[in-house]
Amino acid sequence: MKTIEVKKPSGYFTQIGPAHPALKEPVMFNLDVEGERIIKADFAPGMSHRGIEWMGLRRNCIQVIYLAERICGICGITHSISFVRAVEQIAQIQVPVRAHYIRSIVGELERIHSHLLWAGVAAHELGFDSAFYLAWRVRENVMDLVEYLTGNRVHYAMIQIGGVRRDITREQFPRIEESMKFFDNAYDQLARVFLDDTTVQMRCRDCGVLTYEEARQLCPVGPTARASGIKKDVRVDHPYAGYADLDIEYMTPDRLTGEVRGDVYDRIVVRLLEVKQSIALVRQLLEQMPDGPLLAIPKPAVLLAKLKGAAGEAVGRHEAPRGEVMHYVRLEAGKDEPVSWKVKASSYSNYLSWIPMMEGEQIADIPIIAASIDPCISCTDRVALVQDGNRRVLTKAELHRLSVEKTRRIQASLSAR
Amino acid sequence: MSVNEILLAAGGALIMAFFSMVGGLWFAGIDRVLAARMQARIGPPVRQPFLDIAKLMIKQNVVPANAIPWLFNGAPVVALASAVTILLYIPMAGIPGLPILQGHGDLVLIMYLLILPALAMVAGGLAAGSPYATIGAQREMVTMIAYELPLAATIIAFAWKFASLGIEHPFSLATVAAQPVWTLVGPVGFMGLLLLLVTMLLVVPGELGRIPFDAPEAETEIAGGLLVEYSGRNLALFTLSLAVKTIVVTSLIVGLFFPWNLTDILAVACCATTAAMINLAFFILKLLVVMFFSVTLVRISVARFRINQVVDVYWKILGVLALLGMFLVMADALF
Amino acid sequence: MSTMIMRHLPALLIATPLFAAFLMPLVGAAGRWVRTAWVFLGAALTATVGLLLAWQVFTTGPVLYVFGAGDPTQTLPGDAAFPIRIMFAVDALSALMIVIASCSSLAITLYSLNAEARQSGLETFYAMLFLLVTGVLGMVATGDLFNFFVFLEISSLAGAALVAYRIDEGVAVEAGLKYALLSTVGALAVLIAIGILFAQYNALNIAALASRLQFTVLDKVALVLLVVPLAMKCGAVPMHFWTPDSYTTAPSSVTAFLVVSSQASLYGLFRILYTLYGSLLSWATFGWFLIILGVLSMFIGVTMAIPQKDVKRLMAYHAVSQTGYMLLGVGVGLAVLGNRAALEEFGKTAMAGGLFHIFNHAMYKGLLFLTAGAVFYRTGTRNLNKLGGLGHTMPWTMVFFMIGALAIAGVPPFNGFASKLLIYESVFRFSPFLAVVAMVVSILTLASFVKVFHSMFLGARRAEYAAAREVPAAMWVGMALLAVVVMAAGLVPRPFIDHLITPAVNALCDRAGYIATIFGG
Amino acid sequence: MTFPIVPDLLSSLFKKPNTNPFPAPQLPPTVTGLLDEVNQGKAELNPPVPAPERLRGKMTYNRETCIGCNLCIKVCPAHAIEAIPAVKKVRFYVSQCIQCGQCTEICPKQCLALSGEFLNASHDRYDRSLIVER
Amino acid sequence: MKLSQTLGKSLWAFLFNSGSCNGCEIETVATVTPRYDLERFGIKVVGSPRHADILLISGPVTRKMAPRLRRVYEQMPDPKIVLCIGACGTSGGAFYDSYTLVGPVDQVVPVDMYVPGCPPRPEAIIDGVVKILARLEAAEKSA
Amino acid sequence: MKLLTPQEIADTLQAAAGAGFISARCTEWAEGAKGRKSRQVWLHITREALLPTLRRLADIHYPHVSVIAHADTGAQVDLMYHFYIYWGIPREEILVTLTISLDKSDLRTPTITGIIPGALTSEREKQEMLGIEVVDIPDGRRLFLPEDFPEGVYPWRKDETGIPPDMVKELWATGRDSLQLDDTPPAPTPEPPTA
Ligand code: SF4
Ligand code: SF4
Ligand code: SF4
Ligand code: SF4
Ligand code: SF4
Ligand code: SF4
Ligand code: SF4
Ligand code: SF4
Repeated sequence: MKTIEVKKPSGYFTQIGPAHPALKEPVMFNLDVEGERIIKADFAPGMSHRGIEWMGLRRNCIQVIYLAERICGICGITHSISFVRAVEQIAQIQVPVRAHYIRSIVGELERIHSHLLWAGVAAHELGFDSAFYLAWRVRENVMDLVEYLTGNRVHYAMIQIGGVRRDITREQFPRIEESMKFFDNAYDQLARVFLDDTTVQMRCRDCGVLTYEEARQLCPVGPTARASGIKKDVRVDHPYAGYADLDIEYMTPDRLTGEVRGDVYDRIVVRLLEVKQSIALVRQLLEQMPDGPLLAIPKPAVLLAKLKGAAGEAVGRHEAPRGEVMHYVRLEAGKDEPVSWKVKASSYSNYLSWIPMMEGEQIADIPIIAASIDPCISCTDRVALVQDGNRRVLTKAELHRLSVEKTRRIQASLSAR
Repeated sequence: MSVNEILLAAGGALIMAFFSMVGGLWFAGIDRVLAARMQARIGPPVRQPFLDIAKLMIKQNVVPANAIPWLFNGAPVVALASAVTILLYIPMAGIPGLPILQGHGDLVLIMYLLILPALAMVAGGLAAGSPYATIGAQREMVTMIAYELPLAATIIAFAWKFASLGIEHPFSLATVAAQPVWTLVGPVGFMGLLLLLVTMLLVVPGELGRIPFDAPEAETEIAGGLLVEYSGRNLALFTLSLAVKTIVVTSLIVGLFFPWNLTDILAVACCATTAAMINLAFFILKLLVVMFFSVTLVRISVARFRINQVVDVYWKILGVLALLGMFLVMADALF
Repeated sequence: MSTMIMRHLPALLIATPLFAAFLMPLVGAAGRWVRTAWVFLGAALTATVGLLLAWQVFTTGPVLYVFGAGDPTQTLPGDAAFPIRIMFAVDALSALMIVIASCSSLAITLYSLNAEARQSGLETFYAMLFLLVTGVLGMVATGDLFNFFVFLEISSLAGAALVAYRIDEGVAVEAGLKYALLSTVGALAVLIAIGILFAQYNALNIAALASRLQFTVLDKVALVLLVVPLAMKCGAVPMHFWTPDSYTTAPSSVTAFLVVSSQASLYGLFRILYTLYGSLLSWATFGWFLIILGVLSMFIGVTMAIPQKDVKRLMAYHAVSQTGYMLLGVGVGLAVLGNRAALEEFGKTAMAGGLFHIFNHAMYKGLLFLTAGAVFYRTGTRNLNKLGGLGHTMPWTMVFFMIGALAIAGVPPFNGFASKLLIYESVFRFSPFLAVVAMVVSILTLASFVKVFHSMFLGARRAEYAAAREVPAAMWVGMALLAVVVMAAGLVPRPFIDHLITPAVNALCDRAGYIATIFGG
Repeated sequence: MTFPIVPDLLSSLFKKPNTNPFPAPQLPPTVTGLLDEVNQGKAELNPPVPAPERLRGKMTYNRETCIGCNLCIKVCPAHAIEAIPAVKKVRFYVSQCIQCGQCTEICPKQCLALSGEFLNASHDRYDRSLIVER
Repeated sequence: MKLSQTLGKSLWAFLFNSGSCNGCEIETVATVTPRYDLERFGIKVVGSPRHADILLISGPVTRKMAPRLRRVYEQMPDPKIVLCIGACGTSGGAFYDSYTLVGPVDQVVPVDMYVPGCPPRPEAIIDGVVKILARLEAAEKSA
Repeated sequence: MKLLTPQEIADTLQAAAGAGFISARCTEWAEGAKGRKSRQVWLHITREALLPTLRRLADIHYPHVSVIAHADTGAQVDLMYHFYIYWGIPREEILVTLTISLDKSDLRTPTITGIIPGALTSEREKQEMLGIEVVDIPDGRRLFLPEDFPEGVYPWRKDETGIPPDMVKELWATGRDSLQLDDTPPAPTPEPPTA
């Protein structure tokens, strides 16, 4: 059928910043396409570069927690856990075990909500809105639970250096168990809708493949890596928080399908399996949670004083829904604010995998492939075929010049306002 | 045609245009409400499409700099006008005087007229000069090619059946209405017709650019595709033309496959006006049922196809099904 | 006077363009305006004569004309010795072809007045163009096989010269040579066939031959030698390979007329199958032969066309594809020629569709080539990848192109739809699958032209074509003329079918009638 | 070919929708008219999804007990608190507050709390209702 | 022109993320899902600014996104409405000072309604929309 | 595969770094009730020793590169290359950090993408954010910063090439200065309820 498609002359240059009514961090794709096929893919992130690390060097450690939380609104707890773990190691603060468990519980609830959110977005990218609505309808349950436990649906503000700020009390357990029951059922339904549907399979099987070898070299993390058969999961590899006491398994697609293909479908499989895994983990954590205090240093003012005296460097990590997040922190004595703070978000590690995934696929696959690593893209720049009529391939230098000019022009007009 | 006839036809066409737009929007509203309900939502009020059109009419009508204005603005008008025109050829519920252009066109003409609204959208999309719209227009063209095969096979199969029985005007819808095709075939032909029915039900979403065949408009891929640059009145006209087209294709299916009238089935005897009213109501009900199964239910229960999959589905699956159906209808004569 | 003219119309039909051609070098020396006036006059007169003759045929029946006889309408003396005189036998089919050639030649000549004005050597150009017209008119008007060969040669040589006319382009010369070579080889085959027939039956007159033919082995050889070159000349797959080259390199006005000349070959093909061999043939076999040629041409033509980057090359492949429709329609007619019921029920409709398509194709394809020429005239390129945004500056050309494109794609209410409708609605009775193929090819054609339309006319204005303007008046008129015919034949096809096509169909079926006309029976 | 969502869709047709009809199931003929009626007690709005006890909404501030120690300002990650040195009090900008609640924890006098009020939209981000001073 | 009569009953929304943390973006998307279902008010999320009546902006407007935000706003046909969702778009929120932010949103495009919160609950966003409708009606009455 | 202890790894890498070795330390950190420990190896080496050491590390187990962290220490910029080895073996993963210090007069470092292609993102970021030249980097374009971001300004540097104060926009201040607030304003008018 290829021959009678109405083809565009080959080699025209397209920029896609998917204008999604759906989510996430703006990213722009630069593509060479022939007809509907992608010859070469490149991307330009940084649309939402807010200079968070730089801001962090101007705030004290407690303020940085909330800044870290707002690196990403999907995992409201990931970055704060990572950051405080680094600080705790530097200041040698021993966190109460109960606090570790609470951190892990919230972390797993977050994984459930994030994976459901992702499933919905992926379905929406496929034009499968009923599945999107279904996933998000189910997700509201965990959102309610999280709000009930933390007081906010997104940025939980649960984490404090040296522990957690709010308890999960015995009275709250039944409500949690009720949700877990709900998700047991919901999982079956979601798995059927997402894994058995013919059209989903048509769109996702063997689309956007990342092989094991590519994955090893490009170092993606989380479900993106695991769907390609890379067994990597901070919760398993690296004993921390409540997870240190559990025996957790790597979730790879072969557990369900018996094979690893590394395609979009496998990424769906991995995430669904992880939802199920998270339900079990929450139950285990609740069961094993010891009593005890919540904070090593209950008074924030005292904590600030102690941190002022701490010095050294450390790395804090957490397995976010999208994979490993890691914060490198360096403190110096006598300073309220960190002297160095490097954030590595999960998508940061996963971006590069887009290139092998996209090349050779079709324009129509861009949204689902882009979404399959669960980045945070939401692009509002619309496809702009570059310049007069779409047939010129611009060189990189030209493109750069053009964009500089354009940005300047617009900014001039902005400042003139 | 005499002058009188022409005037009558013109008046009839205007009335038809009005009712088809109102009906089309009402259908669109029902479609949205049903879809919402199935997705466990309350959904908009049924009159929402009317409100949308009213809103679009007061909005600014932007013509992009790269567009060729008369083509860009003309395309929506052509789309709507041609969609309405098709209706003038389709008989409805055996109501006397309908279709207005009875005897002037037949199935093949309708099939080709069906191209026009889509073609107007393609022209408008291309005229917009925007890359998304261009991709969308190309995809629309490919989709049109794709569903043409099953559509053509179905129509030819019908005509063949009638012609082989020596019935005059095998391509006329009036012929089908007079003799429901199901009554003319044996079991083998019946199977064939079932296949053709399934095919046609799935040609509908393609004709209307609905999921899973909405690659030309795919919102998450190309942000509305064809229509990306349209706004205001032009967008309203395109929306209307799609609404009218919904009536057109569902009427076509009803006309081909379910031409029975309620009065005939129940053999009620009543005055002509009452009969017409009853039949019209029944006809609308049939349209709604067809729309529910071929548009609403389909569009919310599957994922969108890639454009090459659209072609594969229409040619390799539905095309083969339709040809098989045609073959069975032909083979039926041997038994 | 007027009766005099009416009596000698067939002679004038050839004489007018021939005269215009021969005096061209002389007139050309008299300056540009005189030359232009002469060309215009020649074209207008030729067209008038052609249309008058056709009118005469349609109103009063076939016209027979014998050059050199005391009474030019006198028929052959009984079964006298072989006729040496040139004899024209213009029946309704020929008349249809004459109408086509007249209309196109007028529009095209008008168009070329502006389009070619910038070239040198115009005298030769116009002389050749008139010769081409002469050849084509002769081919369709003659009732004599040898004359047919002669006119075929005339049109071929003039055609070759015109293809190679832009000598500055190396490819043009090559294409011209190719065209000449193929035509010559083809013509040679025709000549041999004629020789074979003459040797056996001592006759060259089609009617005479038809009445005497025994269908010996040699006759069969002759049949092949006639059919193959003519199929090639009309551009049917698998002998279509020459079309893209010649159609592309020739100046657009010439290309538009080459289409007509190809159709004259098609006419020859039909004449030979229906009239010359007629009842001797196994109709089903030859019908299927035409049908298969047709379906192949349709499908292969369109699939080859879609990826083309050169507008005219693309259009050339579409010409191949459209020829397929004509072959299909007429082929179905031929296949059921022996079955009177089927013939009446759908065979004649199919033939009408095929013949009507010949007419329509000449009009819209001519129009399309002219618009391509107009674009080339203003931009200097035919490359679709380089063109764009011309809709802003050449709106009329764009409209004409749209009309042509919608017509070739068979979109109602343009003329392509009218003839295709006849084909669809009859062919399906013969074999439903053929109708489905025909419909699908039609939509593919549409897709291809939408793409071309977009590439040439839409999109942002381009800096390199900022100077492009609408075409000059004569070109405009030439295109408008064809566009009007295209619209008219689409909006009200009935009169065209009733008065032009149906008589032609009847003439084609009525072999005995043709023979009788000539023998005055 | 399987379409596992279809049974769910069809059965939903006969179930109550999942939607919480806040503030009204669909748009009233006029919004202002409805609000007027609500004010006059003639109509009622549907409530939002019940907010949990811990919900962190709009700031409340007890100006009387505040001692102006400015500790809240030191930890506020959003620059939402402004000192009023003249009276040794503070002022909160609700449109800037990110509801982290850190200030309420550090405040030595417990004069701060986050209420459950969260419907704070306004056309002016410095609307008086969005500046908490007492 | 009966603005609110027609405009307010069929607001088509375009979502724009100007560099938010996604929190607000997600809560905005949540408003179209079954629990909240904005479509019952005739609000539909569209993929092209040309079709949009209301722009839902989240994020503090990064340097890279500012020109794009401006362009999207300009592409929207009149009349148009802007809703700014979340603390960081309203006033910077947690990102109150930076070298790469040019916000808040009202420094780039005019804003008609702010929804504070980090992020606001979906109902708070609905509340913002309803308040806009009320204002539209009020404006129409006074006109 | 025989798993090396952190100390053995440190020793092996020290040998690989040879003269480029500066210092090494191994740390542990336990969380949870069972006191299971996570382990880290920190190695300070010179720039020249980076590639040989990394190659040796890759021989032990193909490392997953996490990120290249940084710190501006005044006269120097420290780069911390964070790698994990023994990933995929429950609880055995070890974080290996190779620190190099670059003088501000000579901010150059070799690319490690030849060994681990996945480090590209981080290296591009170091170029634009710190003004470090990554020698032989396969793709040296900017990543996060806008195209029109001024040349020679590096956000993560704390010296004169860092962000100049006039580039910093105080978003919170927008419009606040124009507020007419006296210090004891009247009680806020209650918002008419919409809901
Ligand atoms: S994490 Fe990176 S991209 Fe995000 S704000 Fe910080 S420097 Fe920018
Ligand atoms: S990037 Fe990852 S860790 Fe950060 S917020 Fe998003 S999902 Fe969470
Ligand atoms: S990649 Fe992660 S941290 Fe970065 S913007 Fe996306 S969600 Fe936020
Ligand atoms: S709640 Fe947080 S953001 Fe709000 S004022 Fe208090 S410290 Fe600041
Ligand atoms: S911390 Fe409490 S007492 Fe101190 S200034 Fe803030 S509100 Fe007042
Ligand atoms: S004792 Fe507490 S309230 Fe008093 S000044 Fe110190 S920190 Fe502030
Ligand atoms: S203003 Fe708030 S909701 Fe809107 S984008 Fe910014 S942070 Fe997100
Ligand atoms: S207001 Fe808060 S939740 Fe919303 S985008 Fe900004 S930081 Fe994220």
